[in-house]
Amino acid sequence: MSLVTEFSATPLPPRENRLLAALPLVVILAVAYLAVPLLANEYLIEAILLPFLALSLAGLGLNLLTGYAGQVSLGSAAFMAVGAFAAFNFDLRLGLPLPASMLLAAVAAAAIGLVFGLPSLRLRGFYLAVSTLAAQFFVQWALNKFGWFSNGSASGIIAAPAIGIAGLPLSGPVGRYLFALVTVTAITFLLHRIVNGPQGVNLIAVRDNETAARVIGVPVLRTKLFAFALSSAIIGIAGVIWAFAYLRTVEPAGFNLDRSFQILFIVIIGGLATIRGAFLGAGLIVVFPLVLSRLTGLFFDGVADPGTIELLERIALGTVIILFLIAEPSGLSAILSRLKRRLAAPRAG
Amino acid sequence: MTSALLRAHPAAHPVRDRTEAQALPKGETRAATGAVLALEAVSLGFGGIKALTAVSLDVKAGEIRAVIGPNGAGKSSLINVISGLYQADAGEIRFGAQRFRAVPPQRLAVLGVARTFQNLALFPALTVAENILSGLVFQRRSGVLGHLLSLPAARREQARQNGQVRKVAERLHLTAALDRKVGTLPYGLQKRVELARALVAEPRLLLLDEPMAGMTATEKAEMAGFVRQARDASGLSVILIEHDIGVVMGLSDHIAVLDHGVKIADGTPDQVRRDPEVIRAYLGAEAA
Amino acid sequence: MSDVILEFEDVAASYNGAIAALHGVSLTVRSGEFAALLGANGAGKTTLLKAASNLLPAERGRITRGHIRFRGQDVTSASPDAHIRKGLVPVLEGRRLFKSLTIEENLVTGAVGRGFGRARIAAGLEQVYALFPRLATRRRSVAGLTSGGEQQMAAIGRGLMAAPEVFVLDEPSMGLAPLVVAEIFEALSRLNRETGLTLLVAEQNSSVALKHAHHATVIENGRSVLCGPAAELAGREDIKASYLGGAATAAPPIQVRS
Amino acid sequence: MDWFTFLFAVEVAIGGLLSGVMYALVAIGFVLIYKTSGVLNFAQGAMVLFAALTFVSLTEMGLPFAGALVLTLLAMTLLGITVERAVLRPLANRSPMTLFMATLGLSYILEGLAQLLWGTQVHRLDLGISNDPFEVAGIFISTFDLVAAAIAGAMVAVLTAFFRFTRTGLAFRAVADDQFAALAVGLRLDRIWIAVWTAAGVVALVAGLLWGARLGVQFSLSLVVLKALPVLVLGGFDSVLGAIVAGLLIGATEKLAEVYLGPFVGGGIEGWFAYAVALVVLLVRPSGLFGQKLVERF
Repeated sequence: MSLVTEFSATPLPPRENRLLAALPLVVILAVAYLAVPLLANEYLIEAILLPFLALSLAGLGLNLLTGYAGQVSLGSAAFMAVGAFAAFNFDLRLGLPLPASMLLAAVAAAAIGLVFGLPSLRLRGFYLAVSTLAAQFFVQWALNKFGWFSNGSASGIIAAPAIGIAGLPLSGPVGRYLFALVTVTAITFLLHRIVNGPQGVNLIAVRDNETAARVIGVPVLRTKLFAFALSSAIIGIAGVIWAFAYLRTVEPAGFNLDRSFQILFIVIIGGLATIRGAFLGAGLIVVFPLVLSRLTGLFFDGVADPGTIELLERIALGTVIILFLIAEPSGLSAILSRLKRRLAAPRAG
Repeated sequence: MTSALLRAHPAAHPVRDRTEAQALPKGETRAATGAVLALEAVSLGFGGIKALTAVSLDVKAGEIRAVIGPNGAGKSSLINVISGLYQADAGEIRFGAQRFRAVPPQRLAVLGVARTFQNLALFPALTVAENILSGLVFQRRSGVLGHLLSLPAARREQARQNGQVRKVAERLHLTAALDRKVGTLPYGLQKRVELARALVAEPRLLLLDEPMAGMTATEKAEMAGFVRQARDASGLSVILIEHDIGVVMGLSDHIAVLDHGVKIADGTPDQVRRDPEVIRAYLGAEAA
Repeated sequence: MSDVILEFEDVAASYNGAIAALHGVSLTVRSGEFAALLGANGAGKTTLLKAASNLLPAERGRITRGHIRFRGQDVTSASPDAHIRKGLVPVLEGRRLFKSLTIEENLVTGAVGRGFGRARIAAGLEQVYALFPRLATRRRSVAGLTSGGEQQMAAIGRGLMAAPEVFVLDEPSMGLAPLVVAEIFEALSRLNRETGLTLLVAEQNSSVALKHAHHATVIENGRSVLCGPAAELAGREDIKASYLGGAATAAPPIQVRS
Repeated sequence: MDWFTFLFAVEVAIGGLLSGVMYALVAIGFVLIYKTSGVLNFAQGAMVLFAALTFVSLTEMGLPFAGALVLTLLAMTLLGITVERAVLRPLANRSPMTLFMATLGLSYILEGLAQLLWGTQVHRLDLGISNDPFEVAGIFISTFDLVAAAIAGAMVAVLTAFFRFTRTGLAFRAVADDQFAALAVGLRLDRIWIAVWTAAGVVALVAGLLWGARLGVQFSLSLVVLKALPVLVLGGFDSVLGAIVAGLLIGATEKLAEVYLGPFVGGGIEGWFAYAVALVVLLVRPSGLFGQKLVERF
C-alpha cells in the first residue's frame, strides 16, 4: 500500500502540456513542408535531405523489427533492393502509376520478408541475425544473375523513370523531395499508431519475454511474422525512394552488406524502439561523412592521396561508433530526452 | 473439439461476478472428473535426471493447493509441465474434460489457465496498464486495421478491456501505478502486477510459482490476501509454490509435498505438518 | 579474538545511481566470530555483502555514503580478486556454481582465483571432501545436474578452496530442506570452532542462524535496526515477532487479511 | 553413374571438405570469444587481415619467418590488450547487441589501420608448402589443402587440451558459464579477456597465413568472416568441435552444389549457398549441431 501511494504524488502531464509537447513536431513539419521547398538549395536536398529521408524510413522499418519486436536483422539492404527493383518492374511492365507501383513493391518486399522471417520462428539472437544474411546475399545474387529484373541491363543497373503523380511531374529536386517527404510522413504516422496501439503491446511482449508472451496467449508466431512483413514493406518503400527520388540510377551492389550495417547503425545510434531515433540516427549517418570529408580535406588535402583519406575516414567511422556505444547506450533519442528534461527543469523548479 | 473448447473456457465471454458454481466446468465435464485440474502419473526427466516421477494431483474448483518441498524437488517442473513449457515423458494432464500429454502453451489462456513465474516475467518497457492488458490479448477480436481505422468494434473492445484492467488494478491496489513503466517499480509491486496480469482474464486455474519470494513479511501477508480474495470472488483454483511454510500453512486448503520428484504427502496443512515422512525428508524432527 | 576484522560504518548504497538499496548499515565483525546478518529478503543483505567484496561496481552499484573496512582498509580501494587474495572470500546468493563444470572443477576454480598451485589445490580438495563427504561421491558430476543441497555445499567448498580468513556467505539456506540447512550450518559452526574461521552469514531463516551465531545484526529496509548477542535475540519472543516475523520454519500460521 | 564421374564427385567432395577446414579455422576464432564472453566478434575477419598483412609485410621487409611470426604475435597481444582497455572494459555489462556493434566498429578500424600501415596492394605469401596435387586411388588431392587441414587439426587439439587440462583453460570455461560468479571467486576478468582476444588473434594469424597463401594477402581476406558465419550458425557459436564439423559439412556441400547445381542457375551460388545449408539444418535442429542445450528455467 505504502509503495503505491508514493506514486500518486507523481503528476501525470495535463492536456495543455501535451499540446505544448506537440509544438516541436509542428515546427519541424512546417519547416519541412514550407521552408525547405522555398528556401533550400539543390545541394541540401540532393546530398542531404533525400538520402536522409530514405535512410530514416529504412531505419523506421528496421526499428520496428529490431527495436520493437526484438528480432535482429543484418539483411535490411536486401529489402531496399527488392523494393527498388520491384517498383522498377511494376512501372516498366505494367505501366502502373507511381503510388500503385510503390504499394505493390511494398507487398513484394513484405512477401520476401515473410519468407526470410520464417527462421525467426525457430532461431533467436545471433543465430537469427546471421541467418538474415541469407536474404542479403541471395537477393543480391538473384538481381545480378537474372537480367530480367533489370530489364537486361549490364551488371544489373537500373535507371528509374522520371516520377510524377497524376500527371504532376515531380522530377525536379523539390518535387522528388516532396514526394519522399509525404511518403515518409504518412508511414511514420501509421507506424506511430501501430506501435502505440494493441499491436505494439504484442510486439514488445514478444521482445521482452517470449515465453511469458506465449503463455498468456499473445500470438507469438503471428506477431513475429507481422513484424518481419511490415518491416520489410517499409524498408522496401525506403528502397523505392532511394532509387526513384534520390539516386535515380541504382545497381544491386549499392544494396550491399555495408548498407545493411549502415541501417543497423542508424537504429542503434538513434535509439532502439523509438520513432524519432530513426530520424536522429539517419541524420548523423548522412551528415557525419560529409563533415568528415570536409575535415580531412581541410587537414590532409595535398598531403595524403584519396585512398589514404578513405582509410582514415573508415577508421574515424569505426571509432565514432565505438565511442557512441560507450557514451550513450540508449542512443541519440535518450540524449534528446535528457536535454528536454534539463530545459524543462528550471521552469518546474 | 471446437465445441468442447468453447464450453470449457467461459473466459472467452467474461461473466462478471461469477459464482463458484458457474466457474466450474459445466455438466458432464464435472461429472467426468470432478476436478478443474488432474495430473495422472506425470513423469519428466532431463538428461538422466528424474525431475518428476509418476506425480498425480487433483485440484478441485475453488481450492488453494500448495506444493512444497526442497529446491530441486520438482515443484517448478510441475508448474512448467502443467503450463506446457515442459513436455511430460509419461502421464496425462486434464483441464476439465480436455486431456493432454503435452499441453500447448499458446492455448493455455484460452483453456482458462494463467500463471506467474518464479523470476518475474513481465514486460519491463510497458506500463503497468499495458502489462495487465497483455493478459487479455488472447480474447481480442479486432486486428491492426480495426485499430488503425478506429472502427467502432475495435474502440468498444478497447474500452471494455481497459475497464477490465482498471477493475483488477483496483482490487490489487495498483491504480496509482497504472501509467508507470513496470521496469521502474520496486520488486514487490512488480510481483503484484504479474498477479494482476494473470487474474485479469478471470482464469479458472491460477498457477503461482513463488509469488512471494523476496517480499517482506507485510508484503507477503498482503499478497496472500489478494490470492484468497481472488479465489473467494470468482471461485478459481490455485496451485501455489512457496517456500515460506508459515504462508503456506495459513493460505492453503491442501498441501502436496514433493521430494526428489516424488509426491511424498498430500493432505490438509495439519496432516502434512505431522506426517512422519515429511518430517523425515523435509522438515526435520526439530522443526515439527 | 576481540580485534575487529571487518567493519561497516553507516553504509548507504545504490544501483544505477538511482535505486537505493541501503540507507545506513553499521556492524562490526571480530576475528574468530560467527556473525549473522538477519532480515527479510529485499532488506539489503545481499547488497551489503556484495559491497564488502567490492562487487557492486560489476552490477552498476556503488557505495554512496559511509565505509566498509577490511583490516582497517577501505574495501573500495581494491578489486574483488585482491580481497580474496587477502582472505576475504564471498559465497554468493543462489550458489552461482559454474553449471557446466564438474563439482571438482568448480572447487578448483576457487583455488585458482586465489592463485594457489597444484599442491594447495590437492590439500584444499581433501579438506572440502572431509567436511562434505557427499561432495566426494559427486566430484565428477556436472554441477548443474546436482541437487540444491549439493550445489550449496559445493559453493561453500569453492569458497573454502581459497583458504578464507573471513568467510562471507549470502543466504546459504535458501531453497533447501530444513534437514540440509542443519547439516550446512553444523559444518560452518565446526569450521568456526575448530579453525577459528571468521564468518559473516546473511540469513532469512533467523532461527537456524541465531542458533549457531555468536552475534547478530538485524537490518530492515536498508537500515540496521538491532544488534546483539545471538542467544539474547533468540530468547526475546517480542523481537522475533516484530523483526523476524514469518521467517521461522514451521511458525504458527500468520494472520492474513481477507 | 560410371566410375569416373563417381571418382570426380569424390574428388570434388574431398576438395570441399578441405576448404571447409579453412572455414572452420576462421570460425574457431569466433568460438573462442563467443564462448567466454557472449560477444559475436564481427572483427574476427579484420583480425585475420590485420595479422596476415602484418606478417607478410614484415617478411617483405627482410625479416626471417620466425622473426616475423614473433613480431606479429606481439602485435596480436597488443591488440588484445587494447581491445580490452578501449572497448570491452568501458562496455562491460552492456547487451550482446551493443558489443556486436562495437566489434563492427572495431572491424572498420582494423581494416583501415592494417591497410594504412602496410598499403592496399596485394601481397603474395609463400609458406613453402607445395601446391602440387597428388593422387590416391585415382583421386587428386591438393597437398596444400592437406597440410592446412593438418595444421587446423593440430590447433583444435591444442585448444581442446588447453581448455581441458590447464588452469587458465578452466578459468576460461568458468567465465563462459557465469561472469559474475567468476569475478566473485577471484578470477581476473581483465586478464582473461586479454588472453581470450590474444588467443583469437593467434587463431586469426594461422587462418590468415593459410588463406593468404591461397588468395594473396589483401583486403578481401577480411571477407572470410562471411564464410565463417554460416559455419558458426550451424555448428553452434560456442562449440569448437561444432565449428570443425559444420565447416566440413558446408565445405563439401557447397563444392558439390557449385559443380552439380550451379550450372542450372547460372553459377555464383557460393555467396549464399552455405547460409541455405545452415538454415535447412537449423529448421530441424534449432540449437545447431553441437551448441550447448541447457534446460531453460522459467
